[in-house]
Amino acid sequence: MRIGVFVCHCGSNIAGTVDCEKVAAAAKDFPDVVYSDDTMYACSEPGQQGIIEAVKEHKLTGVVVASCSPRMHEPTFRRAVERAGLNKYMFEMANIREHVSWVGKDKELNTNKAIDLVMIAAEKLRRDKPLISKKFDINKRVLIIGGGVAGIQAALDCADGGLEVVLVEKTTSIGGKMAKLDKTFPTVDCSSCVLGPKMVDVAQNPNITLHTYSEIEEVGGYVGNFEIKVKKKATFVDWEKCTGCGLCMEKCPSKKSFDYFNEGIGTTTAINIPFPQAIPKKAKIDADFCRKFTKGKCGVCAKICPTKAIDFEMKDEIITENVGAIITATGYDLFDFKKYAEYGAGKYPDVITSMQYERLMSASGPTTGHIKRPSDGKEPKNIVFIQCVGSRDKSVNRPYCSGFCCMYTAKQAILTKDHIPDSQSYVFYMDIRSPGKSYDEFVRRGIEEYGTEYIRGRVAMVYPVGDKLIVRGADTLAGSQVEVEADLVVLAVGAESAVGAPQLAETLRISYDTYGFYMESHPKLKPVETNTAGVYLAGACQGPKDIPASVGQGSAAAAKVLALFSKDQLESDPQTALVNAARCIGCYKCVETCPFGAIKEIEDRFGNAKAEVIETICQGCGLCSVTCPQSAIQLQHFTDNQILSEVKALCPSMMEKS
Amino acid sequence: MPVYDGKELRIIGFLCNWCSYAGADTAGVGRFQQPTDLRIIKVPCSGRIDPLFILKAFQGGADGVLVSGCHPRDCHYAEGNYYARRRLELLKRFLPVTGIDPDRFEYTWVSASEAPRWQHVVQTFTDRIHKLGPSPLLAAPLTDAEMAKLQSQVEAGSGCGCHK
Amino acid sequence: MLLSNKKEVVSGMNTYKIASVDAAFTAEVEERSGQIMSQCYQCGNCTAGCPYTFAYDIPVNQIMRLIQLGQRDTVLKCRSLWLCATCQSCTTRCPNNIDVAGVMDHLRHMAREQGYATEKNVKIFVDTFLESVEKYGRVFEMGLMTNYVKKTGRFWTDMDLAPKVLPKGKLPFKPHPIQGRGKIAEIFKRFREGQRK
Amino acid sequence: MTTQMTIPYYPGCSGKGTSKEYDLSTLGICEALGVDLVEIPDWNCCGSTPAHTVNHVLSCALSARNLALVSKMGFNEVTTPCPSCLTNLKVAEHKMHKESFRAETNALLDIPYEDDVEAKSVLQILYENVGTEAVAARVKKPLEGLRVACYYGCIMNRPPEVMDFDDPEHPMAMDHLMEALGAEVIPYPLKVECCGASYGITRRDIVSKLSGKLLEVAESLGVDAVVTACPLCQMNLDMRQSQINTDNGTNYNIPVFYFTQLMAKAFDLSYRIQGLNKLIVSPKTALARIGKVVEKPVEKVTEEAAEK
Ligand SMILES: Cc1cc2nc3c(=O)[nH]c(=O)nc-3n(C[C@H](O)[C@H](O)[C@H](O)COP(=O)(O)OP(=O)(O)OC[C@H]3O[C@@H](n4cnc5c(N)ncnc54)[C@H](O)[C@@H]3O)c2cc1C
Ligand SMILES: Cc1cc2nc3c(=O)[nH]c(=O)nc-3n(C[C@H](O)[C@H](O)[C@H](O)COP(=O)(O)OP(=O)(O)OC[C@H]3O[C@@H](n4cnc5c(N)ncnc54)[C@H](O)[C@@H]3O)c2cc1C
Ligand code: SF4
Ligand code: SF4
Ligand code: SF4
Ligand code: SF4
Ligand code: SF4
Ligand code: SF4
Ligand code: SF4
Ligand code: SF4
Repeated sequence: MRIGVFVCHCGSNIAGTVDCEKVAAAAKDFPDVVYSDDTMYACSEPGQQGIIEAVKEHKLTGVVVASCSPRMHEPTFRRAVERAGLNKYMFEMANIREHVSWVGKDKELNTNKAIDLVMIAAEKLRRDKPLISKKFDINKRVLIIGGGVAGIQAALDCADGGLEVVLVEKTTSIGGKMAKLDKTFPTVDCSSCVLGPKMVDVAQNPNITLHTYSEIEEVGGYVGNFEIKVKKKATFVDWEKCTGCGLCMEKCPSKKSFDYFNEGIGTTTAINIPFPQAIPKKAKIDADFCRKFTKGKCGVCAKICPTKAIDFEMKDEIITENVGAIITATGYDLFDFKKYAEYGAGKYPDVITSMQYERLMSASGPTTGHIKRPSDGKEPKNIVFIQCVGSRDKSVNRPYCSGFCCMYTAKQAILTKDHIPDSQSYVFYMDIRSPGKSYDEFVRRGIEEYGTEYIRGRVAMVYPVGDKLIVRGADTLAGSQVEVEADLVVLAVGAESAVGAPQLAETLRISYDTYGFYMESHPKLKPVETNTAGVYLAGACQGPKDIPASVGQGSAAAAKVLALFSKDQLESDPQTALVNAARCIGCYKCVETCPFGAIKEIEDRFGNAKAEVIETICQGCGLCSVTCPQSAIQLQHFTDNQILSEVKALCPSMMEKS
Repeated sequence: MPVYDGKELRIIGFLCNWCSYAGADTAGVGRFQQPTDLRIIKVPCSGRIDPLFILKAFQGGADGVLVSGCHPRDCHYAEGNYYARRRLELLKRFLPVTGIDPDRFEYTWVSASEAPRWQHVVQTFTDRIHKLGPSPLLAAPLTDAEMAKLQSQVEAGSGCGCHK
Repeated sequence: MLLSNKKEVVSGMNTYKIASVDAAFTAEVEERSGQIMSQCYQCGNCTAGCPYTFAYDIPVNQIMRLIQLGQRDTVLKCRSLWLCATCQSCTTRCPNNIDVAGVMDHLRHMAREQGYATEKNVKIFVDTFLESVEKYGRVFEMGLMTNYVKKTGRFWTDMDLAPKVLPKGKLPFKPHPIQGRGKIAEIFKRFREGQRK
Repeated sequence: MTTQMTIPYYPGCSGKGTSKEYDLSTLGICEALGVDLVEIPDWNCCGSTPAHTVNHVLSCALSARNLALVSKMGFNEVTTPCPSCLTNLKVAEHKMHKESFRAETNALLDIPYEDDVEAKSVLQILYENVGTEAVAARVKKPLEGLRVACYYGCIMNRPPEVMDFDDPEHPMAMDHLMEALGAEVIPYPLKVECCGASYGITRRDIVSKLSGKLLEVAESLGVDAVVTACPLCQMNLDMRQSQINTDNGTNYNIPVFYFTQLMAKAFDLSYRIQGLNKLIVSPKTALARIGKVVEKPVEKVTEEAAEK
């Protein structure tokens, strides 16, 4: 074998703390290494060209690049190696940047470590074999989970691109948080005027299949061929028959049901359509409040319904959808404000959340857009907004900034002045975060034209005296304590990951961070991809995001899926398990172990029991290799031999013996 | 950040590609400084790690072996790390039989986002190995025959969940 | 409507020289209190909740800031230190879980060690209280008052209360020393010896 | 339905002086409820706030001596009515988990403190070990008609990591006990605000301002009385009420009870145990309300609204 080694400087990123020339020189003495050099930027066009030329000139049969993490540039170099005429698996990478130069300052120690890492890469490469990918057909349908604005955008873009779309939404209507908003920053246009038409488009687009009040139960398969089990939860109304006439809502006697859409401001009926613009506009019975379910008698809706749509016997139903790609757009949820006992949250009725305030301002809300405070229905004059409630607060385990609350508060203060001209808004803030196009100008307008009073400091407590709420905070710029007598206190509650987000991530086999937000494949270069092929992200499920950013990501994810589906076939990853039939004794321990059911029980032509791997299903985890008592099933590119060669390279005494 | 200047020990890490290797990358990107002793071998999944690899490493004179994978429930391959956990727990209990101090071996879970945690793991494990000093086995490494015997013992372990 | 805004006019700004940053002071406060000063992001919650802000010369969040800036003298000479009642409002509500009340306590210790006492009467009261404990093992409230008045040379401000309180028999005129009072005196003695070392 | 338990008792210095009635009523009601309080023999002063503002080792040594005495009695629990004493006992216990600190502290003591002794307030014992049901069962003369605000003081529940009892912002234990007596509890928003502590002597202006605020809000709620669990709070609000009135130009006349006094009253224990004659602001008018249920004026509105 003829190995070439290329050691990258990455400008000063590596060369700053690693002696790259020395590493290259040391590599010259490794077995089979016939060429070794250092290079300024290996991934740049001249860098790659240098590798290709060296392969040709020195008749190299394998290449080691010592540079950044393979998670960054392995595909880049594999392509380069392929262009040089080699099989792309005759390539190994030594990570001397993320694992060496960036985490240690001692140049000598770093250099030694880099040499070791190059050595194990070269040793493994000596045992690498060319692998050939197989092609397989893809199912050009896409599943989108979550029908907020991000999911809606992704669905429409995919459908426009000619794909069949399956949109699964947990609640009975699509629209997400945006459907609840009154007006949106920075243009202050009416939320439902912007979103409404898009929702209707979803309903009317023949390429989109909508499953609302549904959740993902199970995900099987792999990129190109996923098999999804969707649970359609029982609504107790036959949606084929329901016309959304709303007669049932008028007559239902259970009028004190919790109104989720209105965030508990006001109540609704047990059978309800959450809001007039709901898509689909269908009724659902809330069994927690329906008298038929809680007390065993009523059935008024069943009698009144002109289409006889009510079905108290309805059961959850599981359906199967086959798709080739998945976009998750499950959004976010809001911090439970009751954790702020010092603000009397959940205790004093006039201390409310920002989302409740949106509903109070909305023309379609329970007060038809008249701002009335919950306690006595009076119009508030002094309104205090408290920022960073459940954000940037380590004591409640939410150290991150929720990103959009500064902006929506600026908006809410401006709208408050529009609604109640003789009102005064106060905003207690720590920093104003408004880094978007026209955003800061918007905040300034609130201050300069609408007279919003910004007070720099947190609030320590809120307490009622008479029918007022005393807000006691600090003005750190003036260096003093400050008290405001408020009629209404609005808490800018932060965003947290959607309820059930970690469980869904586990079902999808994607990663999530400590707070339940989904992990992108690379924070800068792959912001909508995940580490699982064929699964993409859009919107606030990846981290708090406002509407423009969520929509942008929805479109980006759709573009990714369209690009994926632009080919008719995909190449399978050949790093799969392979059975050496001669050693296999047919014990089928591997079959039991494989989490993906990728191993078949077969008989060879003598009728002996053997195992066989279905390449397109095998995910390459290697569990079977460890299980097999005969070492008969080996994960290609990560065989026992290959891994042990790396171990040996690091252990001198073994080197001596072998 | 103490770096063990001039007297590095031989520590081998087996890291799964999806969580811990990515976590070590994230630590690099965040410049979370670490002692330099550790050398990382990438495997697709912690479930790919055969206890044999670890024994071989010790046999070859490694002073410490660290395994790190995805948190339970967070495995890219659904359940690989459950297998890993069973096997590695068993190995840990078997190590004394081999004369290897079980403190020289550790397995842990670090996700792709947990850069500070990775730094902490590397720091504390390296500290621990330095407290134990160089592996005494270097003087008299196990023979391959002894090795084979040991491996069969591990495999035959009563109620061994790892090779079910 | 802003109800109360303590200082009508914010007292003029001072110039502090970056060169005067005494990192050793910051480190000492961190070491003694076990709190990490850089974690304070100056949200002002401590000041907002502190019932004594109105009486402080420097609000507590600014004390935290001045520690970050290593302003030893300004901090140790401020009157606020002597007025903090350890009510724990700041500690309970700090979003960064900083034990602010604990920091104030440690600053008081440091101020005392350096001989600062900007609220003299508070210091005298504390000293008198502890003398009483040292002497009798328990506080002798009547004696405490008398000694305090003696030391401050101030007329007893609570004289108006005397006719109301005394007949209730709640203030014994004689101390109730404990049998082990020698032991308490020894605690103080050993403590002082330890301090000297 | 009485709980039988024995627990060492630390009365605190003020219990033997300015808060005598707290001490007496505590002992009285505990006996009535089957809780046997055994005073720690030869206990010493915990040093209150002055000690810990001077030095933590000294302060903890004073409390550790008391804890060691409890150990010597063969107990691992102690109770005290006073929140200030409670804090010192708990902090000493808490800090001495650290080896070096423990060694430093024990070096000041004759008998080192080596065990773990948990301190609990009398309020906590009554609420958790006895329970509101047993309290209600013992009531002979319910306090119906008496409208009270429960005021806990700043350090009874804070910081929560150390005190580890009840909600640090809206504690409810005393409220529930008062309800068990039949009293009408008006939610009091300043339950944990500081009253001015011991600055009455050195900085009377501070106490007048802070305690004045407490009385102002209590009066605005239309309560008949304030109920406390802290000798210092009680003293500031009761004994200094006339000073507060002078300094602030107000005219409050709100009696301030220890919660144990009202329990003794409802249990119909002896006058000596109730100790009502020790109060400075006369409780006569307030107590006359008992039995006369009146309409609620203010609170009703918001509660109904909350339901909506
Ligand atoms: C008070 C307030 C005011 C705001 N005002 C503005 C503004 O003026 N301008 C602006 O740009 N932004 C504003 N925002 C931010 C805005 O709400 C978000 O940017 C936007 O909603 C994000 O869209 P999304 O689709 O990612 O998530 P979401 O709107 O949260 O939608 C997610 C959807 O997924 C569904 N879902 C969740 N989990 C599952 C599951 N497991 N299976 C199936 N479905 C699931 C949910 O039911 C929901 O329908 C505001 C936010 C708040 C709190
Ligand atoms: C000092 C500094 C530090 C930064 N650090 C970071 C950081 O650490 N992390 C981060 O995320 N972001 C950072 N940024 C921001 C980052 O630079 C931008 O986000 C990013 O470069 C935007 O990429 P772009 O492709 O949109 O624009 P650009 O990088 O500006 O690329 C536009 C390209 O178009 C070309 N072009 C312009 N006009 C024409 C024309 N008429 N015809 C043809 N070609 C044209 C230009 O020559 C240029 O090559 C930093 C910015 C600055 C100023
Ligand atoms: S290959 Fe990696 S290390 Fe080298 S220049 Fe490119 S990014 Fe940097
Ligand atoms: S369930 Fe019947 S009554 Fe109700 S909206 Fe549907 S069609 Fe109308
Ligand atoms: S059966 Fe249930 S949903 Fe229907 S009208 Fe009666 S209460 Fe309402
Ligand atoms: S966006 Fe503003 S209000 Fe929201 S968490 Fe960030 S700083 Fe706080
Ligand atoms: S475990 Fe090994 S021997 Fe057994 S069936 Fe599978 S491949 Fe064959
Ligand atoms: S590597 Fe083995 S266990 Fe893993 S998916 Fe492939 S066949 Fe199944
Ligand atoms: S509350 Fe905490 S973070 Fe905020 S200013 Fe005070 S000490 Fe700093
Ligand atoms: S502990 Fe001291 S500084 Fe903190 S709030 Fe109370 S009085 Fe103010």
